[in-house]
Amino acid sequence: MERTAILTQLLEMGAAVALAPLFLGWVTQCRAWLQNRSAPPVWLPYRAIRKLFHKDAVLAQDASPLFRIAPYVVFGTMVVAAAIIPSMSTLPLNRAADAIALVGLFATARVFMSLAAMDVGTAFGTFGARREMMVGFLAEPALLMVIFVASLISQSTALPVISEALATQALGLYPSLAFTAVAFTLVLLAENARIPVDNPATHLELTMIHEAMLLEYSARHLALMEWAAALKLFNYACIGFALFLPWGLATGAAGPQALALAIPALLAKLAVAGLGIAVIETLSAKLRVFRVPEFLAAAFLFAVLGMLVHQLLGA
Amino acid sequence: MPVDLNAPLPACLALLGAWALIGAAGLLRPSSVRFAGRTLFPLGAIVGLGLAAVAAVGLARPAEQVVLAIGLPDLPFHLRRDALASVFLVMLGAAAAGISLFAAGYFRRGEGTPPGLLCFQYHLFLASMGLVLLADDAYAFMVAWESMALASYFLVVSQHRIPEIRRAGFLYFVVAHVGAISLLLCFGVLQGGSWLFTFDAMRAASLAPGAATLAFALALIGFGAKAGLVPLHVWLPEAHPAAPSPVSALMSGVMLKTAVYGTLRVTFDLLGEPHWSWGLVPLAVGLGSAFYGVVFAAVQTDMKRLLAYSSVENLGLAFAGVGLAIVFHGVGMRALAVLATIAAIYHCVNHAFMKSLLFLGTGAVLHATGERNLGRLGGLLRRMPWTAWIVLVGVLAIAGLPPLNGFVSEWLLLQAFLFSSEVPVNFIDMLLPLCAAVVALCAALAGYVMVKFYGVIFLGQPREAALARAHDCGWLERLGMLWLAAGCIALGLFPAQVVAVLGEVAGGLLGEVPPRPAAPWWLLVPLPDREASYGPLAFLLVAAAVIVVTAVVVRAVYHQRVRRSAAWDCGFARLDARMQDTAEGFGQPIRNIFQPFFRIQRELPDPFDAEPRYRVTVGDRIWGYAYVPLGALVRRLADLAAYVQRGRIATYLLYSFLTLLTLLALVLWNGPRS
Amino acid sequence: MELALLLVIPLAGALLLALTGARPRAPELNVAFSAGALLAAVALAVRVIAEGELLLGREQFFVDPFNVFLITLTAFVGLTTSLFSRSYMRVEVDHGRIGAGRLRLYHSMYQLFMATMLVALTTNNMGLLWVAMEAATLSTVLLVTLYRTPASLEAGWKYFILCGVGIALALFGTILLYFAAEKVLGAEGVTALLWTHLDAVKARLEPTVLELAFVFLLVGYGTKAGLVPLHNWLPDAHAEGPTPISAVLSGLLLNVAIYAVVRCKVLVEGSLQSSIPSQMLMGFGVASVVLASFLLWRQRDIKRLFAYSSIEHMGIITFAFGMGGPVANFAALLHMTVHSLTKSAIFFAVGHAAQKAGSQLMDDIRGLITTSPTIGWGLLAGTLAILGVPPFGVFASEFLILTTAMREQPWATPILLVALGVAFAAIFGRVQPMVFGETSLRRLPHPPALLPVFTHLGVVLLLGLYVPPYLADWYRLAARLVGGH
Amino acid sequence: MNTVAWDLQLLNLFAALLLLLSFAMLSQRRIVSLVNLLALQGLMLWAATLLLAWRTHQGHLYMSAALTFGLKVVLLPWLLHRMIRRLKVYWETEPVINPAATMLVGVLIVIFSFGLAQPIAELASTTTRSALGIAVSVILLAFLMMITRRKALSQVVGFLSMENGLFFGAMSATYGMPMVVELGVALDVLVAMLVLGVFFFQIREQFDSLDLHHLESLRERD
Repeated sequence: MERTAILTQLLEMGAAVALAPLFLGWVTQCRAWLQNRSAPPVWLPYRAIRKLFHKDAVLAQDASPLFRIAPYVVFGTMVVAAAIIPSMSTLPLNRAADAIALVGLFATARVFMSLAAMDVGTAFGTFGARREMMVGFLAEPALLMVIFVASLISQSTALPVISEALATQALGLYPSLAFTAVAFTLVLLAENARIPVDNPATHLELTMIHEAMLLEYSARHLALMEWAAALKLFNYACIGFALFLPWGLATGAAGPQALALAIPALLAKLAVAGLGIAVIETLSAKLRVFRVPEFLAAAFLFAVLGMLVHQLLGA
Repeated sequence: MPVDLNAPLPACLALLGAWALIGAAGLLRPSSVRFAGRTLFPLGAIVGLGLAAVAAVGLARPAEQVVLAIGLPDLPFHLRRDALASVFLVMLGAAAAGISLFAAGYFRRGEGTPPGLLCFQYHLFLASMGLVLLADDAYAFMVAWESMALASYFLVVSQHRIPEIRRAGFLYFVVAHVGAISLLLCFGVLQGGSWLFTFDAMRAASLAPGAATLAFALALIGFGAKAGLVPLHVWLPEAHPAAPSPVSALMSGVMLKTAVYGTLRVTFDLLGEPHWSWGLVPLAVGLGSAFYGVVFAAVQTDMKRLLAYSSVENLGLAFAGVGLAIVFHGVGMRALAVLATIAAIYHCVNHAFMKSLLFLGTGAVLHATGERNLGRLGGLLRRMPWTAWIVLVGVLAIAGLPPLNGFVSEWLLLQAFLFSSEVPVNFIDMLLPLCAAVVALCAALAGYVMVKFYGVIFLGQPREAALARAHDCGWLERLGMLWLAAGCIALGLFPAQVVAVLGEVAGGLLGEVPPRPAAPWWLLVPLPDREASYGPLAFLLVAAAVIVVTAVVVRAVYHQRVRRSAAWDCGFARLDARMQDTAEGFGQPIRNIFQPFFRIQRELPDPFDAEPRYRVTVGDRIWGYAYVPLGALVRRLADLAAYVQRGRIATYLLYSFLTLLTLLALVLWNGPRS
Repeated sequence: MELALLLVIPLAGALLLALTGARPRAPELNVAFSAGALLAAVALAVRVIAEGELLLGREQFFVDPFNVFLITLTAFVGLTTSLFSRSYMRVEVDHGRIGAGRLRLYHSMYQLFMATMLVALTTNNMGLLWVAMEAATLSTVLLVTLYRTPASLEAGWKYFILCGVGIALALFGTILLYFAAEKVLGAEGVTALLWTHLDAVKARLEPTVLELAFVFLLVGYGTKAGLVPLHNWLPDAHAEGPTPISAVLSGLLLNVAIYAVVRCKVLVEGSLQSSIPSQMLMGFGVASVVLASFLLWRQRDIKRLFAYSSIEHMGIITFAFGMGGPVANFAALLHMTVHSLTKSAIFFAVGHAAQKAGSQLMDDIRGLITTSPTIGWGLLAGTLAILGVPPFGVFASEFLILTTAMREQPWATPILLVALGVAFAAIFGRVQPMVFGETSLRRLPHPPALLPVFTHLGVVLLLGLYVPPYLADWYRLAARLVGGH
Repeated sequence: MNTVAWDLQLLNLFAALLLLLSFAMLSQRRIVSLVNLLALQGLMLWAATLLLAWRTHQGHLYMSAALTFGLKVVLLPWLLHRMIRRLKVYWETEPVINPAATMLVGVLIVIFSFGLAQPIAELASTTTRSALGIAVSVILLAFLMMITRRKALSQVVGFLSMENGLFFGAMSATYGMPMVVELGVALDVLVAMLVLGVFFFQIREQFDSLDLHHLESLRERD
């Protein structure tokens, strides 16, 4: 493993960790503009995390060690996910884990978060855990079908290979990819607790899913959890770029100048994606919890349509 | 007795004999817990380890046969150890070692059958399972197969005072017997006119396509009944919870896998060239069982029934793998067939370790609290730390989370499904990728079930006051569980080596040994010409590194002040344990989403009820559609047959009179025979 | 000489016990006579193995490998049953259900019954075979009605009338046989009914007469063997008498009836080339298995349940003999042995269990294992053996029969397997709650006789795993004698 | 030459009378006269055997005739009459199917028996081979009588009439059975009668009537 590969790996992980809260702030800012509210500063998430790091940690009486370990595990898994997803260039760690391992990684994070939520034994924790797991097990097949369609085209489930294959394909309208992109967007919204499935800003007991699990956390643990959530959104966005906007990725062989070109490409893509998410969120209202299965069934249907179209039309 | 390493079969037989001897020794002092518990079961564990070691050595050795003196005069017992049998023997030995170790500490007071007798039945069960894997002719296989069912029946009804346990035992033994009958028919068809019932004769016999299909169908019914595939699964959620925990661990972990072994043996070894269309049936039934099992597991309120349904799911996935292998083999894609078979066998081995660990966990909980109903558990992490943390490894493994072994076999299965779109049969190449979605759904649901299982039992507040007195299990039990957890972790972190070994086994079975991929030792590349790869060790190291770095950085930046206070109760003063989510509650989304699958009986009080009772029971539709009508039909036929015995002597005389006349008429009508 | 001893000992026993049957030492005497008979039988068997077929008593008695193993089996089960009846009768006398007079009748009739069976097995003269079968019926009728209850009277009456009519038809069959034989063997009358002579000339016997004779003989002895359309008396007779008698009836008398049918089949099959006799036997066999299996579902009395199970197993044996051929005959002989051993062992256990519960209804017998583990395990092991669960010998013979059936009569295999499955569910469903669960039984002062139960099951287990070579050759020899295509 | 020897004519007469008696027993309602008809049947059998013994000069036939006379004409009817007096059962109740139908079935059975016996009779070398058909029909008629009777005693009379038919069959087909078998059969019949006597008293004691509908409790389905 040459030094440059390790360097790019560390750079990419660092960039992901750093850019994630910025991306979250950017999305909240776009949402505020679209809902013509005065927007909070873009770096608000950084400040919130720094503030939380300086508060006293308050733990429930009978919180077990699992409760205290969970934030580190969740944050760690999200950073590893960032290390796997080729946001700027193909990475040495890609060979160790492909897209299915990535889905598994997200599942690990979700399981640990749910277990931690159930640990304290309050009504909201278990309530949130149950719903998070429900959204999880409905979204996973759809996400897997999305990856399958992409891997059908590129004959492999390793992300760099997929993005390279898609990048080098002749430019043209690929209906299968279009359907899959829609499916992926729906899954992204569901997994990251965005509006149609769950409102990230609310603490309303009946509707919150993701927030319910973090209810008992405070100070540094809450900071880590918030940071992990931002990182998760960033990772999902990068997966979306890898699958559907693969241009501008520096392939492994290219030197530092390709890397230099890749950073602005990533920032541009992030900006566009952030705006996209904000537009979707302002246009749609929150679904009842038991309408979420239909929402995710629609996502699954789009992915299957993408796969069928690819098989039948070969496009 | 010098163990001849390049001919391990006699050694395997000796070890199986040792198990039987240990069992017999248990009979000497049936009522003493110390003798059976402290000496015999650990001895059994050591023999298990020995068997695993010898079989592991045998993996690389060529197949060998031996003919025993016992058996029918002209069909003595033929035994054969080949690579496939060795893999399952390794699994049997390793799992039995852990479970026996746990059982040594588990059996205490004399509830149900005396410990000595239980030790006898337990070790006879192990020995007969070993014999099933080694049998090489129809008679030996049938004797071993039903002895396995008989021994496990006695173990299931060890606490025979409880009517439900007796009913479960009866149902289990009847379904096992029906399965055995269809296997007998299958062997009858398999011998294909040579009328020799040794497996070699069956391998040599070339069957007409129709007969081969019939043989495969009968084998699938027979082995499906033992594996608990959907229409024949009703006994599994009844029998496994009824048995003592080490026994249900053994049944779920190892006995169900003999069905997968049997299917592989009959399909690829005895039938030779299976037609690709055969594969669709185990694939469809497997996926159906997987989905059905996990959906039902999510709504259970008894922890052992939950694990039993989860076994139905995992066996469904294994049979789906076997079905996929048959489809690939049929259309000639040998490399992918080998991959699918590896996935199926790997999943069996994984499940043996994971499910045994979980059942042993429930055993420890049961002994500590005396409770099986999830509604009366909770918060045991603080009182039973050892059990909780070890079971957490099992829970994460069976939920299919990356660094551990559950994920590896699912990953292999999904890879196999991914390339199923290249099957040259139209329609099928589109349907198979959809099956991948079902596999993913089942894996995700398994995560859901396991979060419910672990969360409701170990986390949160204790739902009953009595749980405060719960104590952790003894050191023997911890050792047994640790061995299984270590197995899960090892199988998860070193998949490349395991897949290499399984590659040879599957290759030997399917007739094409896969080339060794040129990848570093820590990376698993199943198909050399494809790009997919998975390196759990590197993956784990990076994750661990990141977590440690984060922890150190946070520790350095952050002052250490931590304050403990009551959990947030949003203004409601008394936050008690009943306000936690119950097992039914956790299953409610599943009940809501997959409503047509269940037979839900609700018992809701009317408004004027003095003490209202809310009761929702979730039943199994298949029981009402298939088994109840069958029982009614037999009873109706019995009532019909009873007309013959009406009690009047005149009618009896009339029967014999008419029989005489009809026979005479028959003889006369046939005319004089010159 | 051994044959004379074999027949005289039981007869002498019958006479002696008629006088001293009620004395305290009478059961031991009964056991002694049975033991004597067994010794004679073993000596006879050794001699037959050494010298082959034996023709004794001016050709009136004939012993060949086919019936010598049945004789040894009969004598052995007779001994074990007498051991069991010793402890069984002691309890019955304590409970006052049997008086002194009836005890004398019981012991003497028991020995007389053994004598008639041994005569039936050893005789060469078909007429004498008929007389022995009739005498066996007469002796058992009195035993069935030993308790003088209305039910036992009814059972005895039906048993007597149905078997009497059946045996009368068999007599007419013997007459026709004698008629056909006389045309070939000349009219000096003495040798015309001897089986050895008939066997020698069977090819030249008149086919039509023999076919009719076979019909009468089959219906006659078939009634005694309890084949389905003629089985109605069997459940009542086997359930109402004292349990040792049920054990001996189910275990031995049915075998003797089947033996008689097979002797006739050998003659008839030799003379006519058609396979009508085999088809008839197979038809009776399958009908018996199917109907008995479904009748098992309605039973509430434990001994009636196992009586129907006897009908089912007789059906299997008849079907096997009907198929003919060395493997099927071998399996049928093996099945006869293991069935009589297992069924008598079951009746021993059932006897003790019924005495503990004071009733034969299965609902009153609960939780045997808790009060008397040995009887509980004995009954459970016996039930599993009779249901054909592998380690036991019944599975070995059923395996052979079913696999041969798959080759020669594929139509019959699914029917048989379904019936066996239904029977399995029925019997096991009833015996399981009896053996396991909460107990309602009281302990009896006298210890149960466990030796017979576990010796029988031990032998059956042995036969299941390892058939000793000399026994295997013995069966093969007998199977070839029985012949068939 | 149609003038068959006079003794054969007499033999055919006895056979015909035997058949007639069977029909008479089929329709008889009084048990006492039923037993008398049985004795008459024994007499006919004895006469036929005596005639045949005289004609074929076979020693053992004389013995068998004497045995038949002693047993079937004297001893058994006497025993039966004694039982009737002791048990005071004189009248047979309404038979199962009405007499006219029984007669019709009886005729059909006789036709069937002759059809059955015809191939055997051809092969028989004995002079009385034509009587074989009659013997078979007597057996089957006795069987039918047992089926239609309601009283235990009349069922036993049917059983004994069947024995007579068997003996007549043996006599007409093969001039009787070997002596040892004849003795055995006779002994069995005698012991059977003693056992039946014991039965009658026990049934009478339990059910204080010999009607068979008391003996219907052991059944699977009512």
